Amino acid sequence: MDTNPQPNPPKPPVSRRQFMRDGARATMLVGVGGLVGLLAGRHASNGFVWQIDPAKCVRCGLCATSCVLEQSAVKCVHTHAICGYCRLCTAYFVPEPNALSTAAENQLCPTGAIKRSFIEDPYYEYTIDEKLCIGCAKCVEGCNRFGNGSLYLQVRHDRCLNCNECSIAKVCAGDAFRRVPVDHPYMLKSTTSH
Amino acid sequence: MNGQEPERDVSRRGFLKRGARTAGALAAVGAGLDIFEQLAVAANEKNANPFPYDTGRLSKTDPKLVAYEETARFKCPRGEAHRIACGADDQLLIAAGNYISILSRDGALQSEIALGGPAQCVAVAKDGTIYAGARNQVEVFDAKGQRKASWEVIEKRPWITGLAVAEKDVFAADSGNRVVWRYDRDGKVAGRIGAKDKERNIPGFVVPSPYLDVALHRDGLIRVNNPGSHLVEAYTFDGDRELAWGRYSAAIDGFCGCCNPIALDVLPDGRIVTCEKGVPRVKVYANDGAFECVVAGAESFPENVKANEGGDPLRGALDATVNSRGRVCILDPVSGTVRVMARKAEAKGS
Amino acid sequence: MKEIRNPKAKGRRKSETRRPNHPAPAKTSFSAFDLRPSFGLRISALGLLLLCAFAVCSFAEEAAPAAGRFRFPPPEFESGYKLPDTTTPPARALVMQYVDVAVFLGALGLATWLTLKKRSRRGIVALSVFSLLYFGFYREGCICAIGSIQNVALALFNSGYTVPLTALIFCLAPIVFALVIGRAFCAAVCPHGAIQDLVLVKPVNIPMWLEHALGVLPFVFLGAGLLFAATGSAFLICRYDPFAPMFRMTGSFLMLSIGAVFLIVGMFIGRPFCRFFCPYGALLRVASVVAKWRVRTTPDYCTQCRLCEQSCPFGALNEPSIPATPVVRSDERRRLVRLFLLTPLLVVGIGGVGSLLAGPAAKLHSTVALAEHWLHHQKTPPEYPAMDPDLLRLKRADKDPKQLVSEAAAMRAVFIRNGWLLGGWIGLVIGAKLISLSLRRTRTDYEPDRGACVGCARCFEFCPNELVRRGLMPASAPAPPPAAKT
Amino acid sequence: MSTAASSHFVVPASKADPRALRTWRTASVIAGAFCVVVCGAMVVGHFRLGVDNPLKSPQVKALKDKLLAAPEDEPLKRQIRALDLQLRQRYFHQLSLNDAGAWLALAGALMFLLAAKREMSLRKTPPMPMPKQHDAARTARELAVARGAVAAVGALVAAGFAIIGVSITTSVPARQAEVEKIFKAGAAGAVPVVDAATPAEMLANWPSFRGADGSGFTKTDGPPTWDTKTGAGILWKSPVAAQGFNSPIVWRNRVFLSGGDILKREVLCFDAANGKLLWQRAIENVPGAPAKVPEVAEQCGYAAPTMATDGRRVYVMFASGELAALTLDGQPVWSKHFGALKNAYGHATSLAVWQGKVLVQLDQGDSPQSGSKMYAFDGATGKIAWEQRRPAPASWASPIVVEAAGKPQIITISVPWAISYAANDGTELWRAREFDGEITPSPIVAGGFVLLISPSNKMAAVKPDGAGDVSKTHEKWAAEDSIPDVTSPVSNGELVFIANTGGMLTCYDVKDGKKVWEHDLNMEVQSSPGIAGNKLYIFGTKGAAVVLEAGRAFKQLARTEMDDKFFASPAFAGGKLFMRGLKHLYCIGEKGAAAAK
Repeated sequence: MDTNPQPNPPKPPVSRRQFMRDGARATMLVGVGGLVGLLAGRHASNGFVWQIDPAKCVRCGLCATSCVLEQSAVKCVHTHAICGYCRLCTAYFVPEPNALSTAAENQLCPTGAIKRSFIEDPYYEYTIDEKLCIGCAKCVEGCNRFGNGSLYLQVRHDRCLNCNECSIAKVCAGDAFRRVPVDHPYMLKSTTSH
Repeated sequence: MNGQEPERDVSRRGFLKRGARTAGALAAVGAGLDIFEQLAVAANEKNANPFPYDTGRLSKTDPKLVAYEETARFKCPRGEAHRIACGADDQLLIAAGNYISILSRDGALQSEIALGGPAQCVAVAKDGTIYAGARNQVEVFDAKGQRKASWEVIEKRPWITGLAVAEKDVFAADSGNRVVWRYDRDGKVAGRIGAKDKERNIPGFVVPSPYLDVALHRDGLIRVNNPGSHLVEAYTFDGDRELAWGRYSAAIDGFCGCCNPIALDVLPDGRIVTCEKGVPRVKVYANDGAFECVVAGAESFPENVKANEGGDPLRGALDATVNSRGRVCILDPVSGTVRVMARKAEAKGS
Repeated sequence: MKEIRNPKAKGRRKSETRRPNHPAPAKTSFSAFDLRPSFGLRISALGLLLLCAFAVCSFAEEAAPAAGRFRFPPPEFESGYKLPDTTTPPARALVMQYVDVAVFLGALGLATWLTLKKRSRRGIVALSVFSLLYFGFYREGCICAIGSIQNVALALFNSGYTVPLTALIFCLAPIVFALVIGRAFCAAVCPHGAIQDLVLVKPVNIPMWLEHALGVLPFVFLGAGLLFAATGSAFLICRYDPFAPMFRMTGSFLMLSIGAVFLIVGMFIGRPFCRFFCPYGALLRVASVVAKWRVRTTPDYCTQCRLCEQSCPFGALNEPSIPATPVVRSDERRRLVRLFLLTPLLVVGIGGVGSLLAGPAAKLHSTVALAEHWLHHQKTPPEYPAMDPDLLRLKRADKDPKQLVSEAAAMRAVFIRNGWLLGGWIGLVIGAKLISLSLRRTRTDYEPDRGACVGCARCFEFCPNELVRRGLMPASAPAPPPAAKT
Repeated sequence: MSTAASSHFVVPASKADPRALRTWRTASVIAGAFCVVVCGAMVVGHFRLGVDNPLKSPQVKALKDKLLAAPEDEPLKRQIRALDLQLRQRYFHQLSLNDAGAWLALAGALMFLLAAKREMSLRKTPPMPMPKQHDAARTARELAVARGAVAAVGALVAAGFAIIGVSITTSVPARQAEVEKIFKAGAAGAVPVVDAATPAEMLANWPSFRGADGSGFTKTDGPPTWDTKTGAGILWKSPVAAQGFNSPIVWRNRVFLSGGDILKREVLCFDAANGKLLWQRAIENVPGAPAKVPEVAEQCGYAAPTMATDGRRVYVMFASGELAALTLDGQPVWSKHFGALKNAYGHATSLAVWQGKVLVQLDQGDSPQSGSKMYAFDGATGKIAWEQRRPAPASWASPIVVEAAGKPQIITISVPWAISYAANDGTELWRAREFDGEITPSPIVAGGFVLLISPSNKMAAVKPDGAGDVSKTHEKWAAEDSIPDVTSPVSNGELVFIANTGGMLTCYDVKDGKKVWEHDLNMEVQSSPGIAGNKLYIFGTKGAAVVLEAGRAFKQLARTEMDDKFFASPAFAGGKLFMRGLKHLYCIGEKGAAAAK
C-alpha cells in the first residue's frame, strides 16, 4: 500500500452529516440504555417454560392437535397417590365397556397408551406409555368425570421446544397454559394439593 | 470457447427458469393444499373436540322411567356442600363448607352450626341431636346447636363421609378406613362393620373416592354403598353381611362409571334411593335391588355433568335425603341447589 | 411385532371380576416408532427421585390452601405394592441459557472481527455454518433475536410479564453492535440469515424499484409485530417465522411450505427474508445507518473497477454519485421540501386508515376473542355437557361476562390507539423512504450501503486492492482509478 | 441475470473441465429430484394423516356403536380389534416416515446445495466489468420509479388496511358506555349468586355503623332506663382491652368491634348473650403492607372506622391502611393494604356492605385531586368489584347504602360534593355541591330525603331521585341552627334530631325543615344519637347517658351518669342496646325481654 502513487485525500472536518449521525447514534444508545434500565426490574434471570395448570384444564382435546410437534409435547401423567386403582377404570375403558378386558373394543385410548396391570384383588394399576400417548385427554376426561382425576395433562419438557409463543396455549379452551419457572417445570397433583 | 457460450447461457437461463417454475409450482401447491386442508377440517369438524369422550347416550333418560318431578328448588346457603340430611319437621341439614346449615322445609335458613373444619356429612336423631362428620371426627350438637361432644376416630386415616342414627346407635361411614363405625350414643365404639373378613364372608368396601354412605333401613339393617364394587350391601348392627345387590352397567338399571353409587337413603316404604356421579342420576330400587324408577336423570343436572373444572373431581357429587312425606331432596353442590322431588301423581295433587 | 388388543389371544377368559388378571404383557411394540429418541437423558434414578420429591414438595407448598385440603388416600395394599412416582423429565437446565448467551456474544464479537478486521469471507461462512447448526438446528431457532423484540415489547407494556434474561440480551446486544459496527448479527450469527446466505447458488439482481418497494415491508411487519406483542395478543413474528419450523424439522404445513419457498427463492435472490420481511433486520438497518464504523469494500482507494458491485448479491453496493447541474439540484430541493411537507400528512392519513384496523386486529387478543365469542352466542346458552372447545370457552366466559366484555372493550380502545400508531409508523416509513430516495449524496467510491450491507464479506474477495493487501496479487497490478468519464 | 447487467460485462467463456461440470450437474439434478420425491411423499402423508386420521377413524366408531347394539357379536369384536391394530400401525408408521423423511430431505438438500454450488463455481469466471457510463438522467429516472414504487406499496398497505378494517367487523364495543347498554338490555347472562344475608336479615341485625341503612334508627323499642350504680338494666358489661373509637356491630348472637394501636390491630367478638369474649384475632401478614406500620394521628387513632358484616364474614378497616375479612368465627379470609393513608387526623370513615360487597370510601389528601376513591370489594374474595375516582380530599363521614328513588344508592359526603353511586356497579347517580369544612357527620335518609350536613353550617334535605348536579334543583329545605360538626343526625322518619358537640339537641320536622324544639343537654356530645322505637339515646363524652322520647315535645325519660367515656354510637339488636365506652362494652336491656326472646 506504500507503493500507492496517490496519497489518501486529507480527512475532511466533521461534516454536518457525520454530526447528525453521531447524535443519532448517541440518542439510540441512550435509548437502549434506558430500555435496559426500565427492564432491569422486570427481567427474570430464571427461564420460563410452558405448563398446564391441571386445575384449569377442561380437556378440550386441542393439545393433541395444536402442538407444533407432530406428536404433541403434552402427555398424560398419572399421580398414583390419588388414584383409586379401580377395577373398572373409566380412563381405561370406554364409557360402556363390553367386558372388563384389555380387548381393543373396550379400550378408550386411541393409541393404546394406557397399561392395565393387576396388583391384588380388587386393585389394578394403570400406567401411561408416553411413547404412545398423544395427549388427547380422553382418559383425563374419563378419570375426572367419574374418578379422582389422578390422570391429567402436563407438558413434557423432554419433548417441549419451549416456543416463544406456545401454539397450544393460543387455542387452549380453558386458558390453562402458563409460564412456570424452569426449576419448577411441572404442576403435579399431589395428595395435599387440589 | 466461442461455441460454448450460447450453450452455457441457455443452461443458465434454463436453470433459472426451472428454479422459478419449481418454486412457483411448490408455492401454489402448498397454498392450495393448505387451503384444501383447512376447508376439509372446517367442513368435517367445526372446531370440535378431536377426541371426544362420548357419553351422549348416557345423558338422556327415557322419560317413561322418570317417576318424579321437581316441586321446589332452593339455594344452598353455602358453597362446597357435601351431604344433606332430613331432621324433625322436615328440616334440611346441609353439610357445606365449615358449617352445618339448617333450612326449614321451604328452604329458609334457620341457623348454622360452625365446625372446626370442612363438614363432610350430617345426621339427626329423633330427639334432635345433630351429628356432624368432620373429616376425622364426629361432632355432636344438641338441637340448639350447642356442642355436646366430639368423637375422634382413632384409626389412622379417617375420612367420615356418611352418618346414620338409630335408636341407640350412631353409624359413621369412614371412607378412609373403608369401614362403618358403630358408636353408642355416648361415643363409645361398639363395632367395626364391613372390614374385609374372609371368615365372615365379607369382601370389604372398595372405596376409590370418599363417598361411603350409610343409611338405616326400617328392617333393622343398615344399608351401605360399596362404590368400587357397584353394590349396595346390608349389614346387621353386629356386622354380618346379609344382603348385597347391584351391578355395573352404564344402562339406567345399573351403576355407572368406576365407583357408584355414592350416596343412598331409604324411602318410608323401604325402597332405596341411590345417587351416582359422573353421569349424575338419582334412582329408586326395591329392597331386593330391582330397579324401579328414576328420580332425576343426567339431564336434570346440566351443570353437574362436566363439573370438575376446578381440577378437583371430589367436589360436586349429588346426595339425596328422604323426608317424612317421602319426598326426595337432592343436593347438587355444583349448582348449589336443593331440589325437592315428589312422585308425579303426588306433585300434581299438592 | 404388534399385538392385537384381544383378551382371548392371551387365553384369558371369563370371570375377570373374580380372578385377577395376569399382568398384561407389555405393549411396547410401538417403541420402534418412537420419534424423538430420548438421547439417554435419564440421569440417574436418584436424581429423578430427588427432583420429583422436590417438585412435589414445592408445589404442595404453593398450591395447598391455608385450610390444608387433603386428597383422599389410595387404598392400602396388602401385597406390598409401592406407588410409582410421576416422572418429571427436567426442562433444559438454567445454566444452558448462560451458555447460549455466551455463545451468542462470542459469535457477535467474532463476526465483528471477521468482517471489520480479518475481512475473511471464509471465516464468515464458517461462522454462519456454526450459527446455523447451533442457533438453528440445535436451539431450534428459539429463542432468536428476531422474536425477542416481542418479549421486550410485552415486558415494556405489561408489568406482569417478566422478560427472560436471554431474550433481553438477544434483543439488545445486536442493536448495540449495529450502532457501533453495523449488522454483524446478520452477517453470521443469525441462523435465519445464515441458512439463506448458504443456499444462495445463483444470485440474480432485482431492479432497484422493487428492492425499495419491498424494503417497506419489514417495517410494516416490525410495527405490527411490536404492537401485537405489546398488547399481549400474539407473537406474530414467531408465528410467521418461516425458518423456525425448518430448524425444528416439524411444524405447520403452511409455515414449512413458506419456508421452503423462501429457500428456493433464496437460491437466486439473496436473502429474500432478511431484505423484504425481517422486522429485526429493519431495526438493525436503521441502527447501522448511524454506526460508528462500517464495512468498506476496499482497504485502500477505490479503483472503480465495479467488481464489488457485481459481487454483491444483495444490491447493497452504492455507486459513486454524479455531480448534478444547478437546475437539477434546485428541482431536487423543491421535491425534498414537498416530501418533508408530505410526510406528516402521510403519518396522519395512514394513521387514520390504520385505526380502522382496530376491530379486526383486536380479535387476535384472547380476551377480545372470548368476548366476541360470548356476544355471538349470547342468545344461545351453552349446551351441557360442554365438550367442544368453543362451548368450553363459552362456559369460561359465562363466569363473569360483564367484566369480560368491558375488559375487551378496553382492549379494543387500546387497539384503536395502536391502529393509529401502526398507520402513523407506516406513513413515517414511507415518507422517510421517499426522502431518502430524494437525498443527494456525495460519494466518490463504490461503497456498501450503510443500512443494507449485512457484512457477508463477499465483495472483499473481489476487490483488487484487497487482493493486493492479502498478497494474492502483485501490488502493481491494479490500475489507478480510471477517471469517470461521462 | 438481468440484461442490463450483462450488457456492461464482458464475460469470458468458462474454462471449467466439462467432465467435472457434468458430474456436478448430474449430482445436483439427482439430489434435487430426491428432495422433491421425499418432500412429495411427506406432503402426501401429511394430508392423509390430516384428512383421514386413523385415530379419529369413523369406521371404528361405527363398529363400536354396532357392538353396543349387539354386545355378544364375536366376529364384530374381532373386526374391531383387527381394524384398531391396523389403524394404530398406520398412524405410527406415518409418524416415523415423516421423521425419517425430514432427515432424508435435509440430507438431500445438503447434497443438492453442495453440488449446485460446486457446479456454479466451476462455471464462474472472473467478471470483467466495463467502466460504467454515468447517466444522470437514467439514475434520476430509476430513482423516480423507485419513489413511485414505494408510494405504491404505501397505497397498497393503506388500501389493504381499509379493506380489512371495513370488511371484518367485531361485535365487541369500543366504549364502556356501550358495554353498559349491552348488559342493561337484560340480554346478559345469569345474575351472579350473592353469598350474603338478605336485606331483611340485615335490617334485623346491626351489620354496620349506625345499622344496615346507617340511620341509627330501629323500629324495635329499646330499653327504657338503666341504673349505673345498681347495675339494674345493664345485662352485662365486658372490659374492652383494645382501644378504638369504632362502634360495635351485631350479627345474631355476636357483637364485633375492633381496636388497635401501632403494635397490634385486632378484631374482638363477644357473645351477645353474656358478653363473653368469644375470640380475638389480630390482623397480621397483610399482603402489600409496608415494612413499618404507618403512623396515625391521635385524634382518630388506629381503629376509628366501624366494622361491617354481610352475615357471612366480618370486615374491618384500620386507619393504618389494612382492610381484612374474617369469618364470623374469626378465621382470616382475605386482607389487603392500601398503604399509608394521607389523612391529617387519621382515617375514620366506616365500612358499609351491600349484597356481599364491602364498600370502602377512601378519601385522602388535601385536594380533590389527591386520589380519593370509592371501592367495592367482593366480600368472598377481596377482589375489586368496581372502583370510582372521587373528587374529594380527606373526609371522616361514612357512606350509607339505602334504597332510594327505586334503586340502591351509596351516598357519600366530602368537600365539595355529596355523591351518590349506584350500589351495583358504582356509576355515579347524582351529586350535590354545598359542603365545606372537615366533613364528619354522615348522611341519613329520612322521609324521602337525604339529609346532608355541612359541619356547623347547615343541614340540607336533598331528594335522591336526580341525575347529574342536583345542587340547585333537588334541595328542598335547609336548616342552619345548632348544626353539629361531629355527630350525625338521627330520624324516626317524621322528626330529625341533631346534637352538636356543645350538647344542644335540636328537633326538626323532616317534611319542611321547620324547627320543632331545642334543648340544651348540658353535656359534651361526640357520639351520634340513636333511636329505638320511640326512644332517643344520647351518650356524652364524660359518661352521661340520656334517654328521651322521640316526639314533638321534649321529654326526658331517664338520665344516668356512667363511669366511662363515650365516643362510639349505640347499636340496637333484639331489643337490646350495645354501647362501647372507652373501657367497657355494655349491653343494656331488660332481663325478661331477653329471656322472652
